[in-house]
Amino acid sequence: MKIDTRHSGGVTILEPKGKITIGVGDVALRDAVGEALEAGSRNILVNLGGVTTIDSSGIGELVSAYTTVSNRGGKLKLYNLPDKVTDILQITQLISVFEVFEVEDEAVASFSA
Amino acid sequence: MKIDTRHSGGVTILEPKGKITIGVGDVALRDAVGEALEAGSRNILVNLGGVTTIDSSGIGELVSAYTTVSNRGGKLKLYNLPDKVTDILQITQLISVFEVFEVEDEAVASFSA
Amino acid sequence: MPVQSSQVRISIGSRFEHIDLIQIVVDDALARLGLDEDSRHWVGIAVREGVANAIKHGNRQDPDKEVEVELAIEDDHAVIRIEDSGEGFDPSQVEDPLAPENLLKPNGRGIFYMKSFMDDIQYSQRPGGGTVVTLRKRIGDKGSGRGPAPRRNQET
Amino acid sequence: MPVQSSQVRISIGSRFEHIDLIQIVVDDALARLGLDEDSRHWVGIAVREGVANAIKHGNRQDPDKEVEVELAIEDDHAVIRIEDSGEGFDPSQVEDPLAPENLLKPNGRGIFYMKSFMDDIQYSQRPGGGTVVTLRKRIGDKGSGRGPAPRRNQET
Ligand SMILES: Nc1ncnc2c1ncn2[C@@H]1O[C@H](COP(=O)(O)OP(=O)(O)O)[C@@H](O)[C@H]1O
Ligand SMILES: Nc1ncnc2c1ncn2[C@@H]1O[C@H](COP(=O)(O)OP(=O)(O)O)[C@@H](O)[C@H]1O
Repeated sequence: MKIDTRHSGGVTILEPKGKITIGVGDVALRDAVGEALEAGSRNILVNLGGVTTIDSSGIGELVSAYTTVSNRGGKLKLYNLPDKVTDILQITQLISVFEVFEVEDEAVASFSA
Repeated sequence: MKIDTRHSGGVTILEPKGKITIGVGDVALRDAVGEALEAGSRNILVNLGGVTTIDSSGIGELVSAYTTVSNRGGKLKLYNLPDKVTDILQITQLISVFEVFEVEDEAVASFSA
Repeated sequence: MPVQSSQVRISIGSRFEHIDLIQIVVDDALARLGLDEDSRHWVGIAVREGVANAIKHGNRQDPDKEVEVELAIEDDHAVIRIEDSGEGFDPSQVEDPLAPENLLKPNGRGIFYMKSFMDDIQYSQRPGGGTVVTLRKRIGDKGSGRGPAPRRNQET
Repeated sequence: MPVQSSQVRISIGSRFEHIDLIQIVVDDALARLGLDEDSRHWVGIAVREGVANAIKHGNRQDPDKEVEVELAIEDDHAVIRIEDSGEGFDPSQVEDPLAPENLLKPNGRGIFYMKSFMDDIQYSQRPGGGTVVTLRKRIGDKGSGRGPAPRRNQET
């Protein structure tokens, strides 16, 4: 699991790759979101396209990230979901909590809408 | 482990793919050589290019195949050895027992020399 | 499919980094039983949850305490038993992660994952103390599409 | 590299088809210890030989008898212990597969493989009866090229 961070149109884009799972991946996600907030970013977009496995701790971290960013007056949105991640967000009924986009342009544009 | 059999210039070419290991791959090799002999072939060439792992049983089967074919007045030769297979033939000092070729043409031609 | 007792057992010290290894073993064993890749993905995640709970809540991450995972075939099911030596708990007291007040909680979804992805899950007490969770998945069941069937058992 | 006692144990019924699974587990564990792919290949083959012997000669392929494999880190070595519940044997009586009269024999190369591919191999008796073979490979040793170092110990 590794997370790349880049910027596009005032939005911080986080790109986790691999497994967001207990003990390693979940902490990495928390750290990346924390750093983005520290750096002053309030518009955070997570590209889930590279995520192969997300366990319940990983989903928990995604929820935590969402609430942390919201509490700081920011927004955390998701895009490019693999089918298996969509399945899990559906089963856990979190799909309606998150704003989810298919492609990056659309997702980035949504922050300035 | 699977073995393809084909023919070229009076030579039967066996092409094992995967692991030649105890319990499965070793038996498959024995069967393929047996069938070639049954079908009257005495010039047998084994393309080891697709072999990923060969354990001591697999090496044993190669030796058995060699002696069985020799006892029937035929020849069993090898070609296209992956580095790891060469290493094992060297360590077991079997490299000098087998006739080994790099490419198919050369190996096939050697039977009519 | 022959009825076979315990085929494979793995014991690990209680470290999260061993979870990958368990998933790999389970995946390999289920592949050899002919379970398709998608189904294996979901079973693998369920097994991860069971092992994570055994490490975290059961053995409280004490690396000297072992989590034991047993793979067996019973009738036409793959059966995965995960055992820890913790204090146990009452599964009937576990909250519903879909309840509105729990939806945004950072945890509490592990058992729910297992229920969703397996055909059956049962909790029991280990004789010497500790928890056993038994996960069952029908083999020969090719699954009905890309996703898992969201299934919620009321038992356990 | 911390000194750690038993990290992972796997038990299998005595069937050759479980050997792949052991190799996968060992490979995964050694990868996490930073051992390069080539070295892992050779260790994997050595482990296959040890497990094959335990299944074949030790437990005589009785699927109800278990072969137990333990992975541990001791000092800066990966240590793999393979145990069966067979009748044991005297390793000093094993013939040299490189002797001219043995060169064309179909078997007798398993222990030789293990000696060639590991840094150390030791046989001992299992307390309750059976054989234990202990394989050691130095970790942090990046290997010296593509092939294994053909090494022949006189002990064991
Ligand atoms: N093996 C176990 N031993 C002890 N308690 C457990 C075990 N598994 C689960 N629990 C209890 O059940 C609760 C719910 O578990 P779970 O649904 O997996 O969510 P989470 O692990 O995120 O809390 C845990 O918080 C814990 O109190
Ligand atoms: N775990 C074991 N239990 C009993 N005997 C063994 C065991 N491992 C090896 N042996 C004995 O040592 C001999 C040599 O083993 P090995 O070098 O692996 O060659 P092979 O297995 O091809 O015979 C075997 O034939 C067997 O008699």
